Amino acid sequence: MSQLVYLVPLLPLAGFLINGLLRKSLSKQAVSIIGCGVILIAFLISLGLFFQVKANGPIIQTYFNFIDIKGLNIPFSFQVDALSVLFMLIITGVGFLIHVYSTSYMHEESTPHFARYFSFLNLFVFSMLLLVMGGNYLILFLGWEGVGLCSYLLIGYWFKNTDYNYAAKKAFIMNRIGDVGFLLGIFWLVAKLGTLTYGNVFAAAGNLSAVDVTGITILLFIGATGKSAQIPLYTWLPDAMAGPTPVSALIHAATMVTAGVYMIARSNILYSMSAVTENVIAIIGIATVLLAATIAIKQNDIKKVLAYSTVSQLGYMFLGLGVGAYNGAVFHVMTHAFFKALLFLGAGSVIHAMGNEQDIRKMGGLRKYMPVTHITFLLGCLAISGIPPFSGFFSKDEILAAAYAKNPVLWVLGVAGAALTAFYMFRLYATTFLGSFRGTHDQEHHLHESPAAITLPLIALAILSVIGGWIGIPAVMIPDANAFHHFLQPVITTEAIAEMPHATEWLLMVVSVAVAVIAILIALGKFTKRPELNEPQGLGGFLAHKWYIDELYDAVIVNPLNALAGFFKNIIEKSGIDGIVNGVGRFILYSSRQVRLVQSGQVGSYILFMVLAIIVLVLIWINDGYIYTYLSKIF
Amino acid sequence: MPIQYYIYLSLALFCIGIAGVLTRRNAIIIFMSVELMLNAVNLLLVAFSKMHHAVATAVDKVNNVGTDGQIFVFFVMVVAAAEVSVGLAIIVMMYRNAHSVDVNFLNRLKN
Amino acid sequence: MNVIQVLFWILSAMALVSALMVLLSKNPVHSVLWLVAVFFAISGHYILLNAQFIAIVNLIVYAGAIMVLFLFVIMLMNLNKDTEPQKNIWMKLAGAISAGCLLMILVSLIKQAPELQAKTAMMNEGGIGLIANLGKALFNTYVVPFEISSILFLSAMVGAVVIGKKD
Amino acid sequence: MLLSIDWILFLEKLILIAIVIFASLGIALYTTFAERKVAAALQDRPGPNRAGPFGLFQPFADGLKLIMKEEIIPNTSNKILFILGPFLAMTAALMTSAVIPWSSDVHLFGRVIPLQIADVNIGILYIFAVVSLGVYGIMIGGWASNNKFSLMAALRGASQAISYELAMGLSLIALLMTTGTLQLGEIVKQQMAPGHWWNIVYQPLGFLIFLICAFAECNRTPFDLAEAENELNFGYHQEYSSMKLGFYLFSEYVNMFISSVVMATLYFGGYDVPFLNESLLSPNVAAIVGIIALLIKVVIFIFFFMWVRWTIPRFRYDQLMNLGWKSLVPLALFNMIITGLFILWFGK
Repeated sequence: MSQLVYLVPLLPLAGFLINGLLRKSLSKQAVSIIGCGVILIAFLISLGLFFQVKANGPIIQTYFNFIDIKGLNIPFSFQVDALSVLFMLIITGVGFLIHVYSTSYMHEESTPHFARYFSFLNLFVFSMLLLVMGGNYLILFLGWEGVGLCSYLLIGYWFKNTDYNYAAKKAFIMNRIGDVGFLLGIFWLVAKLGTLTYGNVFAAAGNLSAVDVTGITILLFIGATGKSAQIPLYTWLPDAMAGPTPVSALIHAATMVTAGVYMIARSNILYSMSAVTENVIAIIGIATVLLAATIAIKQNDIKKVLAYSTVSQLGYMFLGLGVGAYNGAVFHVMTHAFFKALLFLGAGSVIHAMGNEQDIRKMGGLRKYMPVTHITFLLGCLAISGIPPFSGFFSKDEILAAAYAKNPVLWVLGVAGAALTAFYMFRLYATTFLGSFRGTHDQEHHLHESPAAITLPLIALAILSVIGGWIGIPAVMIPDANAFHHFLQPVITTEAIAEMPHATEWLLMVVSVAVAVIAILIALGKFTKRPELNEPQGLGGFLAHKWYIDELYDAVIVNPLNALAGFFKNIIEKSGIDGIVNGVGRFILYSSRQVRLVQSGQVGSYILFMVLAIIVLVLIWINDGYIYTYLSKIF
Repeated sequence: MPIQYYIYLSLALFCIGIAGVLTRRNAIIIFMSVELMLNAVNLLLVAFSKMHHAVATAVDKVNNVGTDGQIFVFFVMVVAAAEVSVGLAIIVMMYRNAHSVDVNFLNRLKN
Repeated sequence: MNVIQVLFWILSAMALVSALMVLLSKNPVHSVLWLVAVFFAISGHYILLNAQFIAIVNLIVYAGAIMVLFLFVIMLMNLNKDTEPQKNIWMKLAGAISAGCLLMILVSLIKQAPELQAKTAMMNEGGIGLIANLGKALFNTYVVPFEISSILFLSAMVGAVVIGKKD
Repeated sequence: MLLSIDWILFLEKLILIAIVIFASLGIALYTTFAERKVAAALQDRPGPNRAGPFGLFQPFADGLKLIMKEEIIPNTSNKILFILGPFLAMTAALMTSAVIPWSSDVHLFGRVIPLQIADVNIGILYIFAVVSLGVYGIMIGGWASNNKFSLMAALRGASQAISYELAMGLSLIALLMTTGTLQLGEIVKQQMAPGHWWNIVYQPLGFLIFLICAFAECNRTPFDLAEAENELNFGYHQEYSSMKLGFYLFSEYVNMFISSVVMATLYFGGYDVPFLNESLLSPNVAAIVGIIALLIKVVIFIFFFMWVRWTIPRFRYDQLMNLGWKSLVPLALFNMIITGLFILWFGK
């Protein structure tokens, strides 16, 4: 099995090349089969690898020397251990479902664009696989950049729409800002340790000084904030809704945004060495949870709500990373992948049925038109809200417990976030599926349940959302039932959560579930009959405008930069540099016009000058001794 | 004969050639002045060749020291002849076009 | 003062006077003839230096061929005193003065040169100027330049024909 | 001793020069007479026969007539050059005789006197140089006349001379390759040596080329383009009169004489008498025999010159140039190569 490791990323790459290069000649069927098939095969191989890793431990495959210079050897190698095989399963599994879903969702595109879409999707999966399978930070960085590129390509998939292009550019640039930090972190590592291979880095991590560790981890974390949409670099993610809905699902659930979590979980040895960084991560994580949750409350675009919920859930993951609950964070990645993919695909199904309408105020009562979508969506909502026994409960609970152990304030804020989560999710659910239909008659007539290619992935994801959490049942419920912890044991060696009395733990669970249930009930009661149709005012307006963060960024960063650039362009460039350049030209022109008078074109005068020059040179030559002494007196 | 005398003679002829180039406008005369300068140099070469030969002869009765100088003179003549043939052809063309051999007519590159 | 020295001074005077006359003649044909006289004088010097081959080649090439060409061209163009272009007096003066300056400087330079003190040129003896010696040197050491110079001649000939051809 | 000159040698050479010049002029004088006689004979008429026995004094009468004529110098001409022209022509014609070995040495007053003014070691080149200077007389005379016919004739004459000089030089190179020396005295001695034939045997083609070129250099028919009466009135000396015209005409005959001497010397053994061992005679007798032998050869050549003149018509100018550049020069080159190959193969 371990010989097939390279096939896992290679198959999506092959799919990308085939679909991309032959997009004009392949039929939609062929494209679909190739696009989905390669992912399915990759998934099956990953499954095989999973069992092998489970049985025999990590597989490290080195193929060739990627960079081999004096003092630095970076091999091109894949490291398939518990952490990466988990991510591989999520990526290929959820990715496969999204592919299948896409075959139906994108069916209205013309064939070349359809093929282009699938080739990008395959490339996305390939990059993400490269990211998680890479045996060192450089391969990880390659995948890291690859997903950035693919997000740009996919967000701007409908490139004829200028706004979408802006959204794509925004995502790309935001990512670039984070990548700079990441790259600097890598450089720092190379400078201090001379290696990027995980095993060597972690083995030598003890030699690093406190400043180095803090610096490196903070820089890597900056990269993670960009990729995983944390404060302050999260604003691209909601705008990334410009892409097709399955792309959103892929970005939000399975791939890109979890890259930061993966990277930090992978580097847990480094991060656990720096308390400062952990605190920073925890604070930023909880701040992101609350900020995104509050914004989500007042959003009316179905995908925007889900987008902010993603940001918020990512905040939970980072909270978990910050408080040292690496298992919990990775666990949450997995469960989140299931229910967030489910929610996005469900939203896609709704949008599809509504004829590309995304505003929830124009929906309502869809329950009776789209039963499958409704049920699966409800399950997803319950899962994300942390209601037992759905998957979200277990993962979120683990993080919150760890947060409590670290600092009760974090727990309180986390529970508040959970309440907000439950509230906005059921606001979304109630407004969309309950009550009466508020759309146009035409839309009502058009409403229908989606085809099997859409509903089957929904059902599959719903099942996973329900049962996905059961592999990580906390010890307090059933002792030693936490298979997840056992599995990740070899990778995450630094899990350091203070043991709590069981009573405390039970209490925490009950409180959080109770708060969530109360929030759900409030939301259902409030929005089932009287959905919020008016433009929100006051605090609500503030939230609806996303805390005016985009405007703040515009005012603080973008506009000054524009002004500065304008200043350089109009003043420095025009008057200064152009002035110098043109001045040089003018000076040359003027002086040559003057000097030209010497060049009379008359041979005689030339020869006269030549003879005079010879005379002067000979004089200098004769008297060079005097001239040297004279010049040496002057200088 | 002291070598300086030959040098002075050659220098005088050479500077007369330069003066000719500088003071005349007739292209042919200028050309002739150049030939005069070449001949001054030839004379100097031969004189130097004999000077070196004299020095070497004082040591060794049979020797070929100084041959090079005269060979150079020969090559200077070769080049001069080639130069004259082409140069005069150019002057003839110039005269055909400008009806003058005044070098100041050749200032059309000025503008 | 032996006969060689007398001849040296006579030939030198002849060369210098003729050279000056080349400049001072208003008529280009006179200039040519004076230049031929200069070449004769220089050939005389070569004979004094026992460089007979150079002497006779100087006559054949310069006096017999090159100057005839000059004369030809001048006669074809019918140049004479009246068609002679004149420089303005200041330019002439500047040219003459700068040439004189150059001469002065170079002479002073030679006067100082220590390498040249007490060196003499061998007069009327020494075999290197004879045709046999030069021929041996020319066809052994300098055979490649010699052949190249023949190519040069050929190309000059072709060039002259091409330039001078009426089109 | 003043200037440390060998005065006796000086005197000896001076006398020899005087003899050669006067002999040349005398022979040239009678060549004019001979020409008229030959022409007459070829045209089947008596020719000049009034002055003296058989008209032998005719040349003196002609000379006297030329001297007595009015000296006309055109008003617009360049007077100095007008006078210089015939002078140069005559000088160039006479200068060639300086290197000719007239005969073997004579023993007089206890001295061995070579009958050669200067046996320079570059004799042939000297001849060549002087011949190349001969054009100055024609050109200057023609130009100074300030007459367009004169000028045209002068230019024709000069370009003809320059063109044929080339072929002449190339044919001489072939000769030099066989002799291995440039000294005329040495060349003659080689031909006199037993077991060695005259150079004409080794260089027949070279001699032919040289002969044709000699005709051209002397401006003799069929190459007398410079004085083509029907085209250029009278040629480059049409403005001349009196003795200056005489000089020009005379220099032509002197040239003819010298050319004949040179040809005899180079190709026909000079003063060598065939099938006679001169070393058996006493030196003075041998010298006299030699001089007579040379003169006989020269007379034959001069007769040949005249014979051709009155037999063959004049070339057209383009024919002349074509002959020179397209036939004689390649032929001379060919001759040179052949000679070189022979020397290479037979190691001669």
